[in-house]
Amino acid sequence: MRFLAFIAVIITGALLIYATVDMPNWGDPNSPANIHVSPRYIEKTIEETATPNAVTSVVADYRGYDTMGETTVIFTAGIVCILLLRRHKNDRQT
Amino acid sequence: MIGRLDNVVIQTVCRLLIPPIQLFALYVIAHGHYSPGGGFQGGCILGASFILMVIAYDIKEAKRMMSEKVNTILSSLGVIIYSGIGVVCLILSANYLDYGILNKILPVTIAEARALGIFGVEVGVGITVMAVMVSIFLNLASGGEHGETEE
Amino acid sequence: MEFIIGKFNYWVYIILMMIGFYAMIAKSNLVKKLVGMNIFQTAIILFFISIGSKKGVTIPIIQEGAGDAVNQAVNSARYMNPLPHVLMLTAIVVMVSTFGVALALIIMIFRKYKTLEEDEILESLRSGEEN
Amino acid sequence: MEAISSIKPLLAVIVSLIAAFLILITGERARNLREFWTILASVVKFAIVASMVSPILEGNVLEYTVISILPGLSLQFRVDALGILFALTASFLWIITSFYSIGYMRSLNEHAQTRYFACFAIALSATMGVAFSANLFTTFIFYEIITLSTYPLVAHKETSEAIKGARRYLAYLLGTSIAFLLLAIFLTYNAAGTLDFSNQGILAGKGSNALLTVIFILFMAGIAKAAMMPLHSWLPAAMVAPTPVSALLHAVAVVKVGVFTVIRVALYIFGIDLLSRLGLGTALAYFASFTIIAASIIALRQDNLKLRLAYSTISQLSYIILGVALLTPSSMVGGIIHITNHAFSKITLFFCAGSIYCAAHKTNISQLSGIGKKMPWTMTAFFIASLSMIGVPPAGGFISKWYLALGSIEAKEIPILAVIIVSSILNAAYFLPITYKAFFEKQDDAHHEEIKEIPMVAIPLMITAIISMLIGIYPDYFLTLTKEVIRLR
Amino acid sequence: MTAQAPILIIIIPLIASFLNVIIGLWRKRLCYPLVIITLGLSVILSISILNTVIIQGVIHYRLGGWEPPWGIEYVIDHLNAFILIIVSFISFTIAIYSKRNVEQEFPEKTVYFYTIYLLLVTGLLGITITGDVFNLYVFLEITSLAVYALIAIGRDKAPLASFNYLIMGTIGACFYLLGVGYLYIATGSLNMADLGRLLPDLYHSKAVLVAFAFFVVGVAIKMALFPLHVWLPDAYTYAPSTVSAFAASTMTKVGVYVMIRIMFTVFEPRFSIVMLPSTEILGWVASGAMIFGGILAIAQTDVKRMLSYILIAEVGYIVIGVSVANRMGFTGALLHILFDAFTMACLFMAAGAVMHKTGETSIHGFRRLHRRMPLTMAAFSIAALSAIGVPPFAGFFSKWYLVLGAIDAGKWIFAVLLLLSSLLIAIAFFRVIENIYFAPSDHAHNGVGQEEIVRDETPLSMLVPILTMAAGILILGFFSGKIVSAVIQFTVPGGF
Repeated sequence: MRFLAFIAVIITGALLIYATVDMPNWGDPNSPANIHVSPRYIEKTIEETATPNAVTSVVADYRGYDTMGETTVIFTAGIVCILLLRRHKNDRQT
Repeated sequence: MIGRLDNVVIQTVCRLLIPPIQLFALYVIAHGHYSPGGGFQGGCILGASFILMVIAYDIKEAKRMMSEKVNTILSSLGVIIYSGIGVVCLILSANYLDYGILNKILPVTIAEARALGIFGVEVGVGITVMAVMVSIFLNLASGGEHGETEE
Repeated sequence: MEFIIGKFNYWVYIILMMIGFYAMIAKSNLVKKLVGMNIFQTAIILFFISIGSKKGVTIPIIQEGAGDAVNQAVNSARYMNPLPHVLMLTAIVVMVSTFGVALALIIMIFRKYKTLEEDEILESLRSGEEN
Repeated sequence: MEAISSIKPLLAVIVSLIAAFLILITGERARNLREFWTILASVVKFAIVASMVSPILEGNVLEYTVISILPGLSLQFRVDALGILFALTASFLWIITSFYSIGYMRSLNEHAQTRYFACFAIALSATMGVAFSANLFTTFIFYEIITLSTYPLVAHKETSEAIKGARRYLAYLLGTSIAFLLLAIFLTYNAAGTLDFSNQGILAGKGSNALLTVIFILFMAGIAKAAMMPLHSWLPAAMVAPTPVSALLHAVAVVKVGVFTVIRVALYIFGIDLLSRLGLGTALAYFASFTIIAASIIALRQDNLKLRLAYSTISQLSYIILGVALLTPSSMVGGIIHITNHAFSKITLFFCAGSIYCAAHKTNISQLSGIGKKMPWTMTAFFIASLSMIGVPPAGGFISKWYLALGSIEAKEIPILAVIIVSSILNAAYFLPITYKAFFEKQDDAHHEEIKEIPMVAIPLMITAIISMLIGIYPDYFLTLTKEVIRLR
Repeated sequence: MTAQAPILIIIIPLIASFLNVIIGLWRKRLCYPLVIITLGLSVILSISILNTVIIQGVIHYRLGGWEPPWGIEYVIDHLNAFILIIVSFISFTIAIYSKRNVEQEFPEKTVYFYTIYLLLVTGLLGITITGDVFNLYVFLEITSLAVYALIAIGRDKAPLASFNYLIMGTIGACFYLLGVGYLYIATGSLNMADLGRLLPDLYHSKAVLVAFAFFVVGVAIKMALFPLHVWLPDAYTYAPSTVSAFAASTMTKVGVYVMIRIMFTVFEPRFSIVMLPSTEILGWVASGAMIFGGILAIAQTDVKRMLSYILIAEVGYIVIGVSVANRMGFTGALLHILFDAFTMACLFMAAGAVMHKTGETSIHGFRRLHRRMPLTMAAFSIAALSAIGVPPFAGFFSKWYLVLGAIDAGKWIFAVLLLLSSLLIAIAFFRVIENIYFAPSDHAHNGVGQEEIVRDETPLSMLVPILTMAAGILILGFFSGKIVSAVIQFTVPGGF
């Protein structure tokens, strides 16, 4: 088991290292991630949402639907904990 | 699990600390537009203040202030606020969560309407996060013992 | 050499992630598995955040014309990329929720078997089947 | 020959399905009503089938497409002479068998009769489906339905050996059909691009000889219902079923469906020319003749009456395959008409076995001494039927054997002729002693329990016996149908 | 109305689940009707969506009114609409079924159970409908959390099984997230269509390659593709009947859907098939799943466990259909998604009904049940025959397509393995069916013996869904031709 796990870890790590070859350096301002979609958020956030904090405007407006989903995740977690842990009189006696 | 520990120092310090913590939490939620912050962060801080109280006093105390039922209602209330705002946009014949349309019912420009929408959403998120944090903590800490058995 | 230095953020996250991954699948103590899970997810978050960074820029809170001169051109090169932060905000929340659920499960398991060592649990199960 | 579009084939299939449904909802509460459904369905079905004969005799075919399931592959019926011959036999015998099985089941007051009659009806409609199907796809669907619907009938007694028998039955039929037949169908579809039956065959020139040979072997292995050795042992195992089941299904419907499918594949998928070019016909013929002899020899050594009949069935089925495999006109006539002949005479024999079991609760031949005096009608019918089996004129079996012999001479396969003669002798060797025992041997054991024939059981078997004799005397009706099959080629 | 249908189908169950908690605190009895109404609505909506797609073609819905790739967008083509209908219909049927099961197994948790159930359905629908890779991740997590919980409230070993599932599932989700990250770092976009436009220039980048690998592995864990299936048997064996029925029939299918999306929408067939041997590998893995699942199914003594292994084999079938990468095979895969959803729902629901009545699901416990609950057992047998692939039941027709697909691709070995595993599954099922109908009863066997067994049929609220599924299996097969020509033929990716 442990050996298998070790093999799996090694393989995954090797894959990741292999992938880094083609990745932009750290903090490279011209990496595709930084030039394709995100500039619009920074440039338009004030005139479109009147919110200087780009993160907030993206979280709650541009990608607000994701945020609703994640709030739902939290809600789910809360309900799940109640569902799983709540004990009741009948099964306390058992 | 968490028994009652009668330590005057801790309790007094907490009494002093908790109000500013909660005030700060509200500030973080409200000021998310202009500074780092927002619903999650503020909600977490708010929840933390309650958790601090639970640690300082004990679970009975905490439940007097925030019962399980209230917790559950709050946690769903927050999400309902969020999705409700979206539904309002739907009713105003825009797409879901398209806050811009809110300027039909509010005397503001589209951009400001969006800002308001963001604020409302953040509040909803904050409520849910706070309530869920507390309820998860209470459930885990007490192994579900404290939950009042609903009829 | 530049290859090593220029991409050190990836090295860090890969190492962290491998540690967590190994703990997740190899450890027999359930809580250790969870700790591994946290390290694993944190590594991913680190990775995402490091994507968004640019050399010598500030956080994405626009200073130009807050309020008065709205339509003043904003130079996106001066600010960080907000999108990864947003994604990770979501991912962190998901992670916390998963962690809470996992802890709840662990409490259930502990109630049932009075232990959190996987092999001991399996042992008790086997003995349970025998009699 | 033109194709007339007609819904009759569909009706012929549907009617007994409806009957099965009605039987199920009627259930044990109103037994007479339930039996009435069976009778009604059988009569209606026979009427529908009979009404389709005349257009066929005029050289037409009836067609009906139910629903197109895959592009170029549809659930489709086409009624031609071969199909109508088979359908006519099966549906007529169903009427008689229904009366018989009502008498049988009630006299033994068997359990789960509702399930029994329902499954019976479903099996019959599936038989019609195979008889009328226009392509291999439809054939396969109904082929499997027969397997599934007869499985409960074989396991009917629910004793451990009944379950074992049913398990073997299912393993052979379902296993071979999924593993070999389905694969063969896929290969055919891949090679020919269609599965419709055509008089010239669809595989001619559609693949290398090796491939076609493989396909043919897969088909022959896949159609285990034809009970060719070595895939025959499900049939004796299925004899644990109640006698009417063995009579109609394992002497007529199921096994004949197997043979029928073999004929369809041989004549309408491969086609005579291809088979003779590949020399597969002759090979099949010799394979069949091996089965004929071997099965007869095994039959000699069986003491259980039904088992002996089962092995005789195995050998007689191979007559039909032999006749088709010789690929000469008269041999084919012999083979195809043997479907009818064997059906009538073999069902008579099984009826007799059942009647003996009902009246005297005897299953073994060694116990039958002197039973002829107590059950004269039954044993007379038995005698007539066995004459037809052996092929003594004027009984029906003579016709088919005559044509088979002619065919073997036409095909210049003298060994086959020898096989036919030898097997006839063997038939005599395992049938006549039974009659002799029944009539001319004194019953050794002293105690004489009261044995009397049950009319509800005895009358049907008289009818079938007489008919099997009549076919021999006036063979023209069936011969014309059979000749129709040949003429179309 | 129809213009907003894509979002309504998500938020109606979602908001209903929020309200459900509050209503539940007030009147517990109202939860069940609320769930039924909600899911009924989502069924209607999904049908109208499919209708719109068939008439007008692909639907684009911009959330928050932001145009992609900046905002999140819903893209609904024939494939989504097809899966949507399956998920919503199955969830609706099983919700009806759940009533008695919940009352029996955990009466005090009704409210929270239904809340989580609605969230689970929402998550699956959200996964199916979205056109944004990260949004898909969020809904994936909603689904996962919900199903962990629902499994954990099951029978004896359930919490442990659920925990293992949680560990495996988190690994899968994290791998998926990594894949998203690598695609983002390579292209800077998260929108599926946009990615589809940007990626072809980058197919030789190692990052994209690794991203693909992580996507496939992550999704394979989620859909329990052999050999990553280890979490499934325990989880589905000990879960409550309702949950195992729902999860078995829909979750694996949605997993397959995500894989198809990734392989043929985000990436092009050119990449997934030609440049990488991914389909080749998937094919072999899947055939391993078929054989392995069949063999282990024979080895089981508990029916629910046996069904879980058969489910693994069925996933193998679907993946084979995708992996042979031609029109026939793909059509077969989608047909099998539909038919297998029905079959698995019917089988697990019937097993749950037996659980409800007799309290156990061991094969021995099925003895002579055809007298006690004839209709349920008839449905079970029909579904079993369909799973084996015997005509005229639905499973036969999809397998027909699958085998033809394998043959068209020249993969004879796959065709043979398909038939072989059908035989294995047949053996597994007839062990049960024999027990149901012909097992010698314990007392003297004289035709009167079994009459003592009183008829004691499953309660109606459970029976109706089971029979609905069985009827679907009986009928749908004959209309597979129509289904293909109406919907499925448009889902086949270009280049096949």
